[in-house]
Amino acid sequence: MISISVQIEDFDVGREYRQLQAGNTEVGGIAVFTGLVRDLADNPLAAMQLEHYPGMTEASLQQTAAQATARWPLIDIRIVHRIGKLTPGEQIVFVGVSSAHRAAAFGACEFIMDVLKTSAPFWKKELHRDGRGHWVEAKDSDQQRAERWNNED
Amino acid sequence: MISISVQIEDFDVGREYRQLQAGNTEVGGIAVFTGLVRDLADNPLAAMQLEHYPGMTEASLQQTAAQATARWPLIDIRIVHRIGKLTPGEQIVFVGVSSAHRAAAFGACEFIMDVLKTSAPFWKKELHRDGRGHWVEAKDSDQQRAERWNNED
Amino acid sequence: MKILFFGSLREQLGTGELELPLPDGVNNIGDLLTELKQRDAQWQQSLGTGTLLCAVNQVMAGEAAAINDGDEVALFPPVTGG
Amino acid sequence: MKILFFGSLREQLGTGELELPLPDGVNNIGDLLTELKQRDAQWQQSLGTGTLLCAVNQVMAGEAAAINDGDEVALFPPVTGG
Repeated sequence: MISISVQIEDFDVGREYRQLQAGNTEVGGIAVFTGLVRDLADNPLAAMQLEHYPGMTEASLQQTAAQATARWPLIDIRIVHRIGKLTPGEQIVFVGVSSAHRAAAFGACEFIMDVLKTSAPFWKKELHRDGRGHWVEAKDSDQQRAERWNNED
Repeated sequence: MISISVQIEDFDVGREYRQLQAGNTEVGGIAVFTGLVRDLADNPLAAMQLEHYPGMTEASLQQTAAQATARWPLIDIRIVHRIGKLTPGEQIVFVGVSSAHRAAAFGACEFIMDVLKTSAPFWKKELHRDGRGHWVEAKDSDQQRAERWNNED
Repeated sequence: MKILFFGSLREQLGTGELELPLPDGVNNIGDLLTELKQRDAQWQQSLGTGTLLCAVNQVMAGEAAAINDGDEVALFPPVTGG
Repeated sequence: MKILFFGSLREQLGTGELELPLPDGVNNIGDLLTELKQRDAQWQQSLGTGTLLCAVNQVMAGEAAAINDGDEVALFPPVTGG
Protein backbone atom coordinates (compact mmCIF):
# COMPACT_ATOMS: atom_id res chain seq x y z
CA MET A 1 0.00 0.00 0.00
CA ILE A 2 1.23 3.48 -0.89
CA SER A 3 0.46 6.42 1.39
CA ILE A 4 1.55 10.00 0.61
CA SER A 5 1.16 13.16 2.68
CA VAL A 6 2.29 16.71 1.94
CA GLN A 7 1.64 18.71 5.08
CA ILE A 8 2.66 21.67 7.24
CA GLU A 9 2.53 19.62 10.46
CA ASP A 10 5.50 17.70 11.80
CA PHE A 11 5.46 13.88 11.67
CA ASP A 12 6.25 11.31 14.35
CA VAL A 13 8.79 8.76 13.12
CA GLY A 14 7.86 6.23 15.80
CA ARG A 15 4.21 6.42 14.78
CA GLU A 16 4.95 6.23 11.05
CA TYR A 17 7.24 3.26 11.66
CA ARG A 18 4.61 1.40 13.69
CA GLN A 19 2.20 1.79 10.77
CA LEU A 20 4.73 0.09 8.49
CA GLN A 21 5.35 -2.69 11.00
CA ALA A 22 1.63 -3.04 11.73
CA GLY A 23 1.50 -6.70 12.73
CA ASN A 24 2.17 -7.96 9.20
CA THR A 25 4.40 -11.01 9.72
CA GLU A 26 5.47 -11.01 6.07
CA VAL A 27 7.62 -7.93 6.76
CA GLY A 28 11.29 -8.89 7.08
CA GLY A 29 12.83 -5.43 6.89
CA ILE A 30 11.89 -1.77 7.09
CA ALA A 31 14.10 1.00 5.72
CA VAL A 32 13.41 4.56 6.79
CA PHE A 33 15.01 7.83 5.82
CA THR A 34 14.36 11.27 7.25
CA GLY A 35 15.76 14.54 5.97
CA LEU A 36 16.20 17.44 8.40
CA VAL A 37 16.90 21.14 8.14
CA ARG A 38 20.65 21.40 8.62
CA ASP A 39 22.13 24.60 9.93
CA LEU A 40 24.94 26.27 7.97
CA ALA A 41 28.09 27.10 9.91
CA ASP A 42 29.16 29.92 7.60
CA ASN A 43 25.74 31.57 7.29
CA PRO A 44 23.39 30.67 10.16
CA LEU A 45 19.88 29.81 9.12
CA ALA A 46 16.79 31.31 10.71
CA ALA A 47 14.50 29.01 8.77
CA MET A 48 13.94 27.07 5.58
CA GLN A 49 10.85 27.98 3.58
CA LEU A 50 9.40 25.14 1.52
CA GLU A 51 6.84 25.57 -1.24
CA HIS A 52 5.21 23.01 -3.51
CA TYR A 53 2.81 22.65 -6.43
CA PRO A 54 -0.43 21.39 -4.86
CA GLY A 55 -1.77 18.42 -6.78
CA MET A 56 1.26 17.84 -8.97
CA THR A 57 3.56 17.25 -6.00
CA GLU A 58 1.35 14.54 -4.55
CA ALA A 59 0.95 12.96 -8.01
CA SER A 60 4.71 13.01 -8.54
CA LEU A 61 5.38 11.27 -5.21
CA GLN A 62 2.67 8.73 -5.95
CA GLN A 63 4.26 7.98 -9.32
CA THR A 64 7.71 7.58 -7.79
CA ALA A 65 6.33 5.19 -5.17
CA ALA A 66 4.56 3.21 -7.91
CA GLN A 67 7.84 2.97 -9.85
CA ALA A 68 9.52 1.58 -6.74
CA THR A 69 6.74 -0.98 -6.35
CA ALA A 70 7.21 -2.10 -9.94
CA ARG A 71 10.95 -2.47 -9.41
CA TRP A 72 11.13 -4.21 -6.01
CA PRO A 73 8.84 -6.60 -4.12
CA LEU A 74 7.50 -4.19 -1.48
CA ILE A 75 4.76 -4.34 1.10
CA ASP A 76 4.11 -0.72 2.12
CA ILE A 77 5.49 2.70 1.19
CA ARG A 78 4.91 5.82 3.25
CA ILE A 79 6.09 9.28 2.17
CA VAL A 80 5.55 12.44 4.23
CA HIS A 81 6.95 15.77 3.05
CA ARG A 82 6.50 19.00 4.95
CA ILE A 83 5.97 22.48 3.54
CA GLY A 84 6.04 25.93 5.13
CA LYS A 85 8.66 27.50 7.36
CA LEU A 86 10.94 25.01 9.15
CA THR A 87 13.72 25.84 11.59
CA PRO A 88 17.12 24.07 11.85
CA GLY A 89 16.79 20.59 13.33
CA GLU A 90 13.21 20.19 12.13
CA GLN A 91 12.17 17.23 10.04
CA ILE A 92 11.44 17.82 6.34
CA VAL A 93 10.79 14.43 4.80
CA PHE A 94 10.04 10.83 5.81
CA VAL A 95 10.35 7.88 3.46
CA GLY A 96 9.60 4.44 4.89
CA VAL A 97 9.49 1.15 2.98
CA SER A 98 8.64 -2.33 4.22
CA SER A 99 9.45 -5.54 2.39
CA ALA A 100 10.05 -9.21 2.99
CA HIS A 101 13.70 -8.59 2.12
CA ARG A 102 16.20 -6.01 3.24
CA ALA A 103 17.80 -5.35 -0.17
CA ALA A 104 14.39 -4.37 -1.57
CA ALA A 105 13.60 -2.10 1.39
CA PHE A 106 16.98 -0.34 1.18
CA GLY A 107 16.94 -0.04 -2.60
CA ALA A 108 13.41 1.33 -2.78
CA CYS A 109 13.92 3.80 0.07
CA GLU A 110 17.03 5.29 -1.51
CA PHE A 111 15.48 5.25 -4.99
CA ILE A 112 12.44 7.18 -3.74
CA MET A 113 14.64 9.79 -2.03
CA ASP A 114 16.86 10.19 -5.10
CA VAL A 115 13.91 10.58 -7.47
CA LEU A 116 12.02 12.84 -5.05
CA LYS A 117 15.03 15.15 -4.84
CA THR A 118 15.14 15.68 -8.61
CA SER A 119 11.49 15.25 -9.67
CA ALA A 120 9.01 16.21 -6.96
CA PRO A 121 7.96 19.86 -7.32
CA PHE A 122 9.25 21.38 -4.08
CA TRP A 123 11.37 24.51 -3.77
CA LYS A 124 13.42 25.55 -0.77
CA LYS A 125 14.43 29.04 0.28
CA GLU A 126 16.98 29.64 3.00
CA LEU A 127 16.04 32.51 5.29
CA HIS A 128 19.24 33.68 6.97
CA ARG A 129 19.59 35.34 10.34
CA ASP A 130 21.03 38.42 8.66
CA GLY A 131 17.62 38.92 7.03
CA ARG A 132 18.58 37.79 3.56
CA GLY A 133 16.95 35.01 1.64
CA HIS A 134 18.51 32.59 -0.81
CA TRP A 135 16.77 30.10 -3.05
CA VAL A 136 18.49 26.73 -2.83
CA GLU A 137 19.90 25.65 -6.18
CA ALA A 138 19.51 22.14 -7.55
CA LYS A 139 22.72 20.10 -7.23
CA ASP A 140 24.42 18.17 -10.01
CA SER A 141 25.27 15.48 -7.46
CA ASP A 142 21.54 14.91 -6.83
CA GLN A 143 20.94 14.64 -10.56
CA GLN A 144 23.73 12.09 -10.85
CA ARG A 145 22.40 10.06 -7.94
CA ALA A 146 18.95 9.95 -9.55
CA GLU A 147 20.40 8.92 -12.91
CA ARG A 148 22.18 5.93 -11.37
CA TRP A 149 18.79 4.20 -11.22
CA ASN A 150 18.45 4.35 -15.00
CA ASN A 151 21.54 2.19 -15.35
CA GLU A 152 21.97 -0.23 -12.48
CA ASP A 153 19.28 -2.57 -11.29
CA MET B 1 29.35 8.62 18.53
CA ILE B 2 28.93 4.86 18.29
CA SER B 3 26.48 3.06 20.55
CA ILE B 4 25.98 -0.72 20.50
CA SER B 5 23.55 -2.90 22.45
CA VAL B 6 22.99 -6.64 22.35
CA GLN B 7 19.94 -7.35 24.46
CA ILE B 8 16.96 -9.59 25.10
CA GLU B 9 14.55 -6.66 25.48
CA ASP B 10 12.69 -5.12 22.57
CA PHE B 11 13.69 -1.65 21.34
CA ASP B 12 11.55 1.41 20.57
CA VAL B 13 12.32 2.78 17.09
CA GLY B 14 10.81 6.19 17.89
CA ARG B 15 12.99 6.50 20.95
CA GLU B 16 16.17 5.32 19.17
CA TYR B 17 15.44 7.71 16.33
CA ARG B 18 14.98 10.68 18.68
CA GLN B 19 18.40 9.95 20.17
CA LEU B 20 19.92 10.19 16.68
CA GLN B 21 18.06 13.41 15.95
CA ALA B 22 18.84 14.82 19.41
CA GLY B 23 18.81 18.53 18.64
CA ASN B 24 22.03 18.41 16.64
CA THR B 25 21.44 20.87 13.81
CA GLU B 26 24.35 19.47 11.80
CA VAL B 27 22.25 16.38 11.02
CA GLY B 28 20.85 16.53 7.49
CA GLY B 29 19.69 12.93 7.14
CA ILE B 30 19.02 9.84 9.23
CA ALA B 31 18.83 6.36 7.73
CA VAL B 32 17.31 3.57 9.79
CA PHE B 33 16.87 -0.11 9.10
CA THR B 34 15.03 -2.66 11.20
CA GLY B 35 14.94 -6.39 10.62
CA LEU B 36 11.95 -8.38 11.84
CA VAL B 37 11.10 -12.04 12.30
CA ARG B 38 9.26 -12.94 9.13
CA ASP B 39 6.81 -15.83 9.18
CA LEU B 40 7.19 -18.62 6.64
CA ALA B 41 4.10 -19.48 4.63
CA ASP B 42 5.14 -23.05 3.91
CA ASN B 43 6.32 -23.89 7.44
CA PRO B 44 4.79 -21.61 10.08
CA LEU B 45 7.19 -20.38 12.68
CA ALA B 46 6.54 -20.55 16.41
CA ALA B 47 9.65 -18.53 17.17
CA MET B 48 13.17 -17.64 16.15
CA GLN B 49 15.89 -18.43 18.69
CA LEU B 50 18.92 -16.15 18.50
CA GLU B 51 22.23 -16.85 20.18
CA HIS B 52 25.46 -14.84 20.19
CA TYR B 53 29.05 -14.92 21.41
CA PRO B 54 29.09 -12.52 24.38
CA GLY B 55 31.97 -10.10 24.09
CA MET B 56 32.99 -10.93 20.54
CA THR B 57 29.60 -9.97 19.12
CA GLU B 58 29.71 -6.50 20.68
CA ALA B 59 33.34 -6.06 19.53
CA SER B 60 32.43 -7.15 15.99
CA LEU B 61 29.56 -4.63 15.79
CA GLN B 62 31.79 -1.90 17.22
CA GLN B 63 34.43 -2.65 14.59
CA THR B 64 31.87 -2.58 11.77
CA ALA B 65 30.56 0.78 12.99
CA ALA B 66 34.13 2.12 13.18
CA GLN B 67 34.75 0.98 9.59
CA ALA B 68 31.63 2.88 8.51
CA THR B 69 32.85 5.98 10.32
CA ALA B 70 36.19 5.75 8.50
CA ARG B 71 34.43 5.43 5.18
CA TRP B 72 31.69 8.07 5.41
CA PRO B 73 31.33 11.39 7.26
CA LEU B 74 28.91 10.32 9.99
CA ILE B 75 27.61 11.90 13.16
CA ASP B 76 26.10 9.03 15.18
CA ILE B 77 25.68 5.28 14.77
CA ARG B 78 23.31 3.20 16.86
CA ILE B 79 23.08 -0.59 16.60
CA VAL B 80 20.70 -2.71 18.69
CA HIS B 81 20.51 -6.47 18.17
CA ARG B 82 18.24 -8.74 20.14
CA ILE B 83 18.91 -12.28 21.32
CA GLY B 84 16.69 -14.95 22.81
CA LYS B 85 13.37 -16.27 21.57
CA LEU B 86 11.49 -13.93 19.22
CA THR B 87 8.08 -14.54 17.65
CA PRO B 88 7.02 -13.61 14.10
CA GLY B 89 6.58 -9.86 13.69
CA GLU B 90 9.04 -9.06 16.48
CA GLN B 91 11.97 -6.75 15.87
CA ILE B 92 15.45 -8.32 15.67
CA VAL B 93 17.84 -5.55 14.73
CA PHE B 94 18.00 -1.75 14.56
CA VAL B 95 20.70 0.15 12.68
CA GLY B 96 20.45 3.95 12.65
CA VAL B 97 22.95 6.39 11.16
CA SER B 98 22.92 10.19 11.17
CA SER B 99 25.01 12.37 8.89
CA ALA B 100 25.07 15.82 7.35
CA HIS B 101 24.39 14.14 3.99
CA ARG B 102 21.89 11.55 2.88
CA ALA B 103 24.25 9.50 0.69
CA ALA B 104 26.53 8.91 3.68
CA ALA B 105 23.63 7.95 5.95
CA PHE B 106 22.19 5.50 3.40
CA GLY B 107 25.56 4.02 2.47
CA ALA B 108 26.70 3.50 6.04
CA CYS B 109 23.39 2.02 7.18
CA GLU B 110 23.33 -0.55 4.38
CA PHE B 111 27.06 -1.28 4.80
CA ILE B 112 26.59 -1.98 8.51
CA MET B 113 23.67 -4.33 7.84
CA ASP B 114 25.55 -6.17 5.10
CA VAL B 115 28.67 -6.63 7.21
CA LEU B 116 26.67 -7.50 10.32
CA LYS B 117 24.88 -10.25 8.40
CA THR B 118 28.11 -11.94 7.40
CA SER B 119 30.49 -11.08 10.28
CA ALA B 120 28.72 -10.54 13.59
CA PRO B 121 28.60 -13.78 15.60
CA PHE B 122 24.88 -14.44 15.85
CA TRP B 123 23.13 -17.71 15.02
CA LYS B 124 19.43 -18.17 14.35
CA LYS B 125 17.36 -21.26 14.84
CA GLU B 126 13.83 -21.52 13.50
CA LEU B 127 11.45 -23.21 15.92
CA HIS B 128 8.52 -24.49 13.89
CA ARG B 129 4.98 -25.01 15.06
CA ASP B 130 5.28 -28.71 14.27
CA GLY B 131 7.87 -28.88 17.07
CA ARG B 132 10.90 -29.18 14.85
CA GLY B 133 13.87 -26.87 14.88
CA HIS B 134 16.05 -25.80 11.99
CA TRP B 135 19.28 -23.80 12.14
CA VAL B 136 19.20 -21.04 9.55
CA GLU B 137 21.97 -21.41 6.98
CA ALA B 138 24.13 -18.53 5.82
CA LYS B 139 23.11 -17.28 2.36
CA ASP B 140 25.43 -16.78 -0.60
CA SER B 141 23.42 -13.68 -1.48
CA ASP B 142 24.35 -12.12 1.88
CA GLN B 143 27.99 -12.92 1.27
CA GLN B 144 27.81 -11.29 -2.15
CA ARG B 145 26.12 -8.19 -0.76
CA ALA B 146 28.85 -7.82 1.86
CA GLU B 147 31.59 -8.29 -0.74
CA ARG B 148 30.21 -5.44 -2.86
CA TRP B 149 31.70 -3.04 -0.32
CA ASN B 150 35.21 -4.29 -1.06
CA ASN B 151 34.88 -3.14 -4.65
CA GLU B 152 32.68 -0.08 -4.98
CA ASP B 153 33.22 3.11 -3.02
CA MET C 1 -5.69 29.28 -19.62
CA LYS C 2 -3.93 29.33 -16.26
CA ILE C 3 -0.17 29.83 -15.90
CA LEU C 4 1.53 29.09 -12.57
CA PHE C 5 5.00 30.16 -11.40
CA PHE C 6 6.91 28.65 -8.48
CA GLY C 7 10.02 29.22 -6.39
CA SER C 8 12.51 31.88 -7.38
CA LEU C 9 10.68 32.42 -10.67
CA ARG C 10 7.47 33.33 -8.84
CA GLU C 11 9.43 35.78 -6.72
CA GLN C 12 11.26 37.37 -9.68
CA LEU C 13 8.05 37.83 -11.66
CA GLY C 14 6.16 39.06 -8.62
CA THR C 15 3.24 36.76 -9.40
CA GLY C 16 2.36 33.13 -8.80
CA GLU C 17 -0.50 32.89 -11.27
CA LEU C 18 -1.79 34.37 -14.50
CA GLU C 19 -5.19 33.78 -16.02
CA LEU C 20 -5.37 34.69 -19.68
CA PRO C 21 -6.92 33.53 -22.94
CA LEU C 22 -4.60 31.45 -25.09
CA PRO C 23 -2.73 34.14 -27.09
CA ASP C 24 -3.07 34.15 -30.89
CA GLY C 25 -0.45 32.01 -32.61
CA VAL C 26 0.53 30.16 -29.42
CA ASN C 27 0.40 26.41 -30.01
CA ASN C 28 3.01 25.03 -27.66
CA ILE C 29 5.10 25.85 -24.58
CA GLY C 30 7.88 27.38 -26.67
CA ASP C 31 5.41 29.79 -28.26
CA LEU C 32 4.03 30.70 -24.85
CA LEU C 33 7.49 31.45 -23.46
CA THR C 34 8.25 33.69 -26.44
CA GLU C 35 4.97 35.51 -25.86
CA LEU C 36 5.54 35.98 -22.12
CA LYS C 37 9.09 37.24 -22.63
CA GLN C 38 7.67 40.24 -24.53
CA ARG C 39 6.16 41.57 -21.31
CA ASP C 40 9.25 43.39 -20.06
CA ALA C 41 12.97 43.02 -19.35
CA GLN C 42 12.38 41.09 -16.11
CA TRP C 43 10.19 38.51 -17.83
CA GLN C 44 12.63 38.37 -20.72
CA GLN C 45 15.46 37.58 -18.32
CA SER C 46 13.69 35.26 -15.90
CA LEU C 47 12.10 33.12 -18.61
CA GLY C 48 15.29 33.03 -20.65
CA THR C 49 17.57 31.17 -18.23
CA GLY C 50 17.44 27.90 -20.17
CA THR C 51 17.05 25.86 -16.96
CA LEU C 52 13.30 26.36 -16.45
CA LEU C 53 11.07 23.33 -16.19
CA CYS C 54 7.52 23.13 -17.41
CA ALA C 55 4.40 21.11 -16.69
CA VAL C 56 1.17 20.98 -18.65
CA ASN C 57 -1.83 19.91 -16.60
CA GLN C 58 0.56 18.83 -13.82
CA VAL C 59 2.64 16.54 -16.03
CA MET C 60 6.23 17.45 -16.96
CA ALA C 61 6.47 18.65 -20.55
CA GLY C 62 9.03 20.00 -23.01
CA GLU C 63 8.90 23.19 -25.06
CA ALA C 64 7.31 21.35 -27.97
CA ALA C 65 4.32 20.25 -25.87
CA ALA C 66 1.02 21.44 -27.35
CA ILE C 67 -1.21 23.62 -25.20
CA ASN C 68 -4.86 24.48 -25.38
CA ASP C 69 -6.99 27.19 -23.87
CA GLY C 70 -8.25 25.17 -20.88
CA ASP C 71 -4.79 24.00 -19.86
CA GLU C 72 -2.93 24.62 -16.63
CA VAL C 73 0.69 25.41 -17.48
CA ALA C 74 3.35 25.66 -14.75
CA LEU C 75 6.83 27.14 -15.08
CA PHE C 76 9.46 26.65 -12.38
CA PRO C 77 13.17 26.29 -11.67
CA PRO C 78 14.77 22.87 -10.99
CA VAL C 79 13.23 21.32 -7.87
CA THR C 80 14.97 21.27 -4.48
CA GLY C 81 12.79 19.25 -2.10
CA GLY C 82 13.71 16.49 0.27
CA MET D 1 42.59 -23.27 27.48
CA LYS D 2 38.89 -22.64 26.84
CA ILE D 3 37.09 -23.83 23.71
CA LEU D 4 33.63 -22.49 22.89
CA PHE D 5 31.09 -23.88 20.44
CA PHE D 6 28.09 -22.00 19.05
CA GLY D 7 24.95 -22.55 17.00
CA SER D 8 24.33 -25.88 15.31
CA LEU D 9 27.85 -27.01 16.22
CA ARG D 10 27.14 -26.54 19.95
CA GLU D 11 23.97 -28.56 19.53
CA GLN D 12 25.63 -31.37 17.56
CA LEU D 13 28.48 -31.72 20.05
CA GLY D 14 26.15 -31.46 23.03
CA THR D 15 28.41 -28.92 24.70
CA GLY D 16 29.02 -25.19 24.51
CA GLU D 17 32.33 -25.09 26.30
CA LEU D 18 35.39 -27.21 27.03
CA GLU D 19 38.13 -26.37 29.50
CA LEU D 20 41.30 -28.34 28.92
CA PRO D 21 45.07 -27.97 29.03
CA LEU D 22 46.63 -27.26 25.63
CA PRO D 23 47.17 -30.79 24.25
CA ASP D 24 50.73 -31.91 23.48
CA GLY D 25 51.83 -31.09 19.95
CA VAL D 26 48.98 -28.59 19.36
CA ASN D 27 50.42 -25.30 18.11
CA ASN D 28 47.66 -23.87 15.97
CA ILE D 29 43.94 -24.13 15.22
CA GLY D 30 44.46 -26.81 12.59
CA ASP D 31 46.26 -29.00 15.16
CA LEU D 32 43.48 -28.43 17.69
CA LEU D 33 40.80 -29.47 15.18
CA THR D 34 42.73 -32.65 14.37
CA GLU D 35 42.97 -33.41 18.08
CA LEU D 36 39.28 -32.77 18.78
CA LYS D 37 38.16 -34.91 15.82
CA GLN D 38 39.72 -37.93 17.54
CA ARG D 39 37.05 -37.80 20.25
CA ASP D 40 34.39 -39.77 18.37
CA ALA D 41 32.50 -40.05 15.11
CA GLN D 42 30.20 -37.10 15.94
CA TRP D 43 33.13 -34.78 16.60
CA GLN D 44 34.89 -36.13 13.52
CA GLN D 45 31.87 -35.27 11.39
CA SER D 46 30.85 -31.96 12.94
CA LEU D 47 34.35 -30.51 12.92
CA GLY D 48 35.06 -31.78 9.42
CA THR D 49 32.46 -29.83 7.46
CA GLY D 50 34.98 -27.39 5.98
CA THR D 51 32.69 -24.43 6.59
CA LEU D 52 33.48 -23.86 10.27
CA LEU D 53 34.73 -20.48 11.40
CA CYS D 54 37.18 -19.88 14.19
CA ALA D 55 38.10 -17.09 16.57
CA VAL D 56 41.09 -16.87 18.90
CA ASN D 57 40.54 -14.56 21.85
CA GLN D 58 37.41 -13.22 20.14
CA VAL D 59 39.15 -12.28 16.88
CA MET D 60 38.50 -14.22 13.68
CA ALA D 61 41.40 -16.52 12.82
CA GLY D 62 42.39 -19.12 10.23
CA GLU D 63 43.59 -22.70 10.79
CA ALA D 64 47.22 -21.55 10.83
CA ALA D 65 46.63 -19.19 13.78
CA ALA D 66 48.89 -20.01 16.72
CA ILE D 67 47.27 -20.86 20.05
CA ASN D 68 48.58 -20.88 23.59
CA ASP D 69 47.34 -22.41 26.79
CA GLY D 70 45.58 -19.32 28.12
CA ASP D 71 43.64 -18.68 24.91
CA GLU D 72 39.92 -18.65 24.33
CA VAL D 73 39.20 -20.46 21.07
CA ALA D 74 35.73 -20.43 19.53
CA LEU D 75 34.42 -22.66 16.75
CA PHE D 76 31.15 -21.97 14.99
CA PRO D 77 29.24 -22.24 11.71
CA PRO D 78 28.80 -19.24 9.38
CA VAL D 79 26.88 -16.49 11.15
CA THR D 80 23.20 -15.75 10.52
CA GLY D 81 22.29 -12.64 12.51
CA GLY D 82 20.39 -9.52 11.45
